[in-house]
Amino acid sequence: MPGVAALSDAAMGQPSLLVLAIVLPVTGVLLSIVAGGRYVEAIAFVVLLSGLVIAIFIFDGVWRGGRELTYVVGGWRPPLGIMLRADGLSALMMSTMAVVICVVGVFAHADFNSRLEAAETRSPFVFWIMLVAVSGAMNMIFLGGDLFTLYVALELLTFAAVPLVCLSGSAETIRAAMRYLLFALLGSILYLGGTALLYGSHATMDFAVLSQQAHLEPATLIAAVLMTIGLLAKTALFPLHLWLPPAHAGAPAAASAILSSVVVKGSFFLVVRLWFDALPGMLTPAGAQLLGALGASAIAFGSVVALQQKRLKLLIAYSTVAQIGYLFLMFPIAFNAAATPAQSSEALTGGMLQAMSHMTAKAAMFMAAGLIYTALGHDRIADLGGTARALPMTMLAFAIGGVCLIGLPPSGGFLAKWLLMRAAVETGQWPWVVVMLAGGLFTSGYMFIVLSRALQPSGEFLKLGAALPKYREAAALTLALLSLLLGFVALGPLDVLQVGSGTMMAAPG
Amino acid sequence: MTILLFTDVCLVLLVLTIGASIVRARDAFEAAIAFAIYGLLLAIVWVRLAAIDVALTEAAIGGGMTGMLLLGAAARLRLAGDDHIRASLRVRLAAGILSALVAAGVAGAVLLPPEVIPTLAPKVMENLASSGLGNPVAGVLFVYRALDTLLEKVVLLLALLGVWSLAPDGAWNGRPAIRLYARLNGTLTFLAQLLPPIGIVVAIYMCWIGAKAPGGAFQGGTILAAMWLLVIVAGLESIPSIGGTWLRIMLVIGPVIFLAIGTAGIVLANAFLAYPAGYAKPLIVAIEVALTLSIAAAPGMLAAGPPQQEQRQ
Amino acid sequence: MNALPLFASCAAMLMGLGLYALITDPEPLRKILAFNLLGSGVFLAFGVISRRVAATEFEGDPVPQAMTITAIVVAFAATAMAVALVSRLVEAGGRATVASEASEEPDADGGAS
Amino acid sequence: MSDTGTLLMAAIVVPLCLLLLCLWPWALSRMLSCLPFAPVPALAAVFFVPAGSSLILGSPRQNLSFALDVPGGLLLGVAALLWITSGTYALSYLKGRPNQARFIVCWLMALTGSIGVFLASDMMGFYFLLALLTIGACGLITCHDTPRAWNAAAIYIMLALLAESLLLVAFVMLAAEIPGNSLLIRDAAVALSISPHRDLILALLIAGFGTKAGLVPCHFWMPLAYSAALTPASAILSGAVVKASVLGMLRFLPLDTALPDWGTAVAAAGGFAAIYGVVIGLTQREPKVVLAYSSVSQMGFMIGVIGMGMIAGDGRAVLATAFYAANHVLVKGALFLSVGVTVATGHRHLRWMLLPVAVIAVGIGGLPLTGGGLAKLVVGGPLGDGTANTVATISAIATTLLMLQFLHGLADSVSQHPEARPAAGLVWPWLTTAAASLAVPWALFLAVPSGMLPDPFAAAVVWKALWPVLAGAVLAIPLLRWTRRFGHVPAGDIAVAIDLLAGRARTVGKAVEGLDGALRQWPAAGVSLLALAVALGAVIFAR
Repeated sequence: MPGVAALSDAAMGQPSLLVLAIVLPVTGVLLSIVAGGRYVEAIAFVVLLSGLVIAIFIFDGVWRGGRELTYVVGGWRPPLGIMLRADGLSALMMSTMAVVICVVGVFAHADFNSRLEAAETRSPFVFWIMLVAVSGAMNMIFLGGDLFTLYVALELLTFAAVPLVCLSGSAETIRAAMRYLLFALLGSILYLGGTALLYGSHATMDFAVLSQQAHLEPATLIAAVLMTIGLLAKTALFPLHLWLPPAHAGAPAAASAILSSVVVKGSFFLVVRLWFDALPGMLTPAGAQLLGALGASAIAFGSVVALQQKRLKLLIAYSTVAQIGYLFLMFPIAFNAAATPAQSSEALTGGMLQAMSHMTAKAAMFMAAGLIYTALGHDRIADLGGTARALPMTMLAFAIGGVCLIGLPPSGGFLAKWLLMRAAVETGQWPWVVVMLAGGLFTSGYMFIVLSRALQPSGEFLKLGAALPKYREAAALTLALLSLLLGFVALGPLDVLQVGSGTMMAAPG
Repeated sequence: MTILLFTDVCLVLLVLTIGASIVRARDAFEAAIAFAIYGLLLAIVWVRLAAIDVALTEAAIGGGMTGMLLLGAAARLRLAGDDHIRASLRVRLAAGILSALVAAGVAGAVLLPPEVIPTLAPKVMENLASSGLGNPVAGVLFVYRALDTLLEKVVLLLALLGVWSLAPDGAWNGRPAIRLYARLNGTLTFLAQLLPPIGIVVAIYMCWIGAKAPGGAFQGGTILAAMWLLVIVAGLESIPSIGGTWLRIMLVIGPVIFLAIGTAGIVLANAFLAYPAGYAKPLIVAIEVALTLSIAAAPGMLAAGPPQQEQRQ
Repeated sequence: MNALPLFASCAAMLMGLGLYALITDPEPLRKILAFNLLGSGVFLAFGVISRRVAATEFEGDPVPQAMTITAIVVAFAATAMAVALVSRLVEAGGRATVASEASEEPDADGGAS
Repeated sequence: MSDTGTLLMAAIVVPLCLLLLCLWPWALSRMLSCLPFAPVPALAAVFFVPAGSSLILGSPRQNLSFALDVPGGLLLGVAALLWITSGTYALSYLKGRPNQARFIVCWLMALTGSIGVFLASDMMGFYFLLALLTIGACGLITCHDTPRAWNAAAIYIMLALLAESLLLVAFVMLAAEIPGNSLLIRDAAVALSISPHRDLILALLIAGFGTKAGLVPCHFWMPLAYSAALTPASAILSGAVVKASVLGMLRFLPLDTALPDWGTAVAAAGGFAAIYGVVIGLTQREPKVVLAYSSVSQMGFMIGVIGMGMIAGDGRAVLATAFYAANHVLVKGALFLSVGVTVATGHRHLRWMLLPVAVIAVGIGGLPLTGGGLAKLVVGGPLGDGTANTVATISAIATTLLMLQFLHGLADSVSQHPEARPAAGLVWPWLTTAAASLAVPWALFLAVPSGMLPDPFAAAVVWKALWPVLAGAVLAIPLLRWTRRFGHVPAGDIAVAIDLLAGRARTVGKAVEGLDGALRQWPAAGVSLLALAVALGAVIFAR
């Protein structure tokens, strides 16, 4: 009775769920290509919703079990084969991502309704398949335990993301997509070079095996540097952010939401995996300070340029540049010579929480911006007057997203900042504290500009281009509220981040 | 030994010269021609590195397909005639020095092997017998690291979708615009009639032999794709519309069967992508056959580009 | 004496060459060529690493070889997509360039998306 | 949960639930009439919950805890009273005005924050409610929708968030100092006095709370915000909202330990602000601005008292300051409400309006037997007899002057229509507040055991308080005329420097944007990528 066996497996949070999290989106992509046209949306919804259920089961399994779930693909253990792993980090990120992607899917229904027309049309077909592909690629990145498999997953992610950028087909977006693709390819080929060198020194690609074998040795360090730089290029950390603003601002709203909130986290997650899990103890404090300095410059540049923007979507895109900077502040804090394992793990927890908050908040903000664009026919900040009255739910979603980015309680952004700052204070690293605070002030600056424009009455009667379905506003608001309430994970699930986290974090927090 | 070393030195110098000429070439078209030659030379390097499977792949895909793709694009863009501003000397100097530094770092890492050379080769060989395969590379691709191979097929499909997504809105479900040479060149038509049967036989052989000797789904599929493109370019057969059911089925059949067998492994062999004892070889051959079909379709369509408005005739 | 260091240096030099061209060449199509050059350098590094085991009873390590095959296919897919983007950009009337749009007035394309 | 716990919880949860109900448009459209009732549970809690009771929400390890102590309860009670009367006042004030929905939402936000801050006993909760209070207050300032209001709101929110950032660092440092996982403010204050980073934390706390309390030189948001806000909003902003920072100082600063250096600095800053506020206020004409400058001065005075307490390590300063602040809550509230009433009054009826205003206003200067007189009496102990006492006397004289100036301005602002009468919905809440501002301090004075205080009826005591007021009144006649001629300092005095800074910042912003554009060129980005690779390699190899 295979069906029954699989069912009982699922109920118990068994490891085969890990495979299912990857097989399902792949099946969805293949099926969509054949079934085509009118069925892609339905297939996407089935896949994304089951993905959410699977992610929740995996999370539950990791949390309750208190240890990581592993699955040996093909029955061949590493180093020969490939192992999938779900530890606390991946389980929490996966669940957040699954929620975000589902809600964005609901939001996108109006823009990419594939059932309306009899014949298959371009943008719905591409959008839904790529959405499913993004979820599959991200699951692979979260669960993968093998550096080369992760290379393929990264490419999967890039190839799913690039068409999303130029979905509208205008010359402007195609140019943005080309910049994105070329720079991402440069990044991934450097990453690949790193994996080659690592294999040359250790004959394995598996994190766990590597973390036991890797020792200070030139080839390993060079490999790690190449991989890190490649991943930074794909994450668009300042000053490698050349592709991000045009790509994220030009895409359709639902696509921007996915690109900004989910896609950049893929390569970021691998940077974390690389230094925390695969090569623990290899990152020198000076190296970590360099990453932190880049993060700090990202915050400064991204925020100041965001303040100058005249268009809402570009402002949000630059805010992403700044927020990516925050993610890298955890490195100098965690890899400080003075940091105890507990403090390092506090910094890691803060950083990952920041990633999750940004995921939810930024998706909500892009969706809100998209709704404003749909309703007004433009997104010029100077002409937003009266929007708050016309679209209260949308503006509320935008504002709450902003509260999370600023880091006001009880949002996830606040908790993340609290944890990061606490670890920084305990290890005596003042500059990062100042950077975090200044970033928050800048963020509140551009949020205030947008909100004050939107709250002011419009000069003439505000003409709404299109009536917005309530469910779209609700989708944006849902994610915004999620980001606001993410601070409450401190009351419990936050501990899950400690589950199975690398050797470096061995000490209980 | 010394003669071999001498040829190696010559080979490397040639590769580097051609590589440099790609960079130095006056225009993209020249560079693309140089690249096609470069691809073939690289295949020889791979033979010298005793990696016949890679050499075949490099020749078929790295040199052949990619070269063709770039040549075609360069020819088309030549007419567009864009004037590009070159980077300033200072930037070029900085880029040159930094590239050299990075290359030196990589060279250092590759040139200084660890004292005990770590390898998985013994483990691969040890376990290869149980799968019934003779070719260790195929063993890695379809047994130990089958997940990579499966995902890579999906990557290929996504890239194809990405290319298609560039179609103008009205042209969805149209046919890719590929240049036809039928009237210009009678020999092409002749070749297109002569070569495919041979090509198909070679491809089937490649695919079959892949299990025990160098060769396999990729190389076989690429040859099929080349034959197919030849027939299309010669105007003997029209390129299918991207909405065609058969094309879509062709595209996914390989990954679907791969996935199906892999999923069946969860139940039958207790792990995803594991094969039941004793059935490994026939299953892998089945996967390879299906993949050959898909690979014939995917790179061919990738090379053909996005669909265009129906403008022929 | 074997030729392995030779190929190793060749791989590194190709990588350097590819990096340089990718950064300095303004033409997108030639950037794509440069990317392939860079890629082939990385693949050769895999090849050298695979060949290192020739000192023992094996011809070469099949694992890096298999990875190279996978990577070559991925690089081909990437090239195809990039080429399609460049071609489409030329057709759409935009200049085929990756130059930053910063020189243009950011407000000018307000209605573009 | 015990009854006291339920009541404590209701004090916070009721306004919070009303706030959440505003998400429902139907409820929002009917919410206005609920505003006066939202603070009622808080007032009830002050009466029925014994001091020292606490409430813990959440798991034992991670939680929010609330408690009612004497200074907190004192302020909570009067603040709740002001919230009730101002809410009632708002009912009729808002009729026919735009932006009602925004007003209601922000009002409830600020209310929740204001009540919560007085009750919060852990740092997380305190910070959260303070942030809620800030956002609500900022929204209240904008309700006029004039450029002036938005400008004021921008300045307010920036300063407030800056202050809160400083506080956040202080809280994080305190959390790191406290042994164990406790986040209780009580433990934080203990940890502070023995912390190796004591000076830094103290500086952060004083700067943070000081900015939020309008301590010079970060006072300029006050005149801008209070004059731009709607009248009931100004009343609660100046009355209830700023007191959160005074309470914050009382809670966090270690007043039981003598810290002469810090105490002198704080006392000097407070004393300077007490005089500075009055001096600038004298140059103002608009009644709301005059009141705002009086608030600057009064808040400075309270901070001065805290500083004196720090010098001596005198714990009595806590209760004394809380008492002074409580009096100020009602007095300032009543005065701001009177501005709205007067505007609607014709000069026929002006006399009856001005009389209670005059009594309360001059009371701030310390008129014996008023709340202000009692407050001065209570803080007399911590102030001592030295320089501080002199400053207090000068401040009392000057404040009397300022209040006469205010009355003058108020009389000028009457309705054009000589027969106009204000709506009863405005008058009654205002009169209630005015009455409370006279009666409640007496009740508190008698109810709260405040140690050995001199008899307020003793002749010497009365004279000591009376003569500065009389002096002020005498001086008023020539001086008010003189200041008229002296000229006019723009409201928010040093805020004009902000415009200058903004211009500079715009230039910097443009420069950064240009640099960003240059860095986003392909060759530049490529070179930075390689440079980063080399740099990262270098720092990783250099072990």
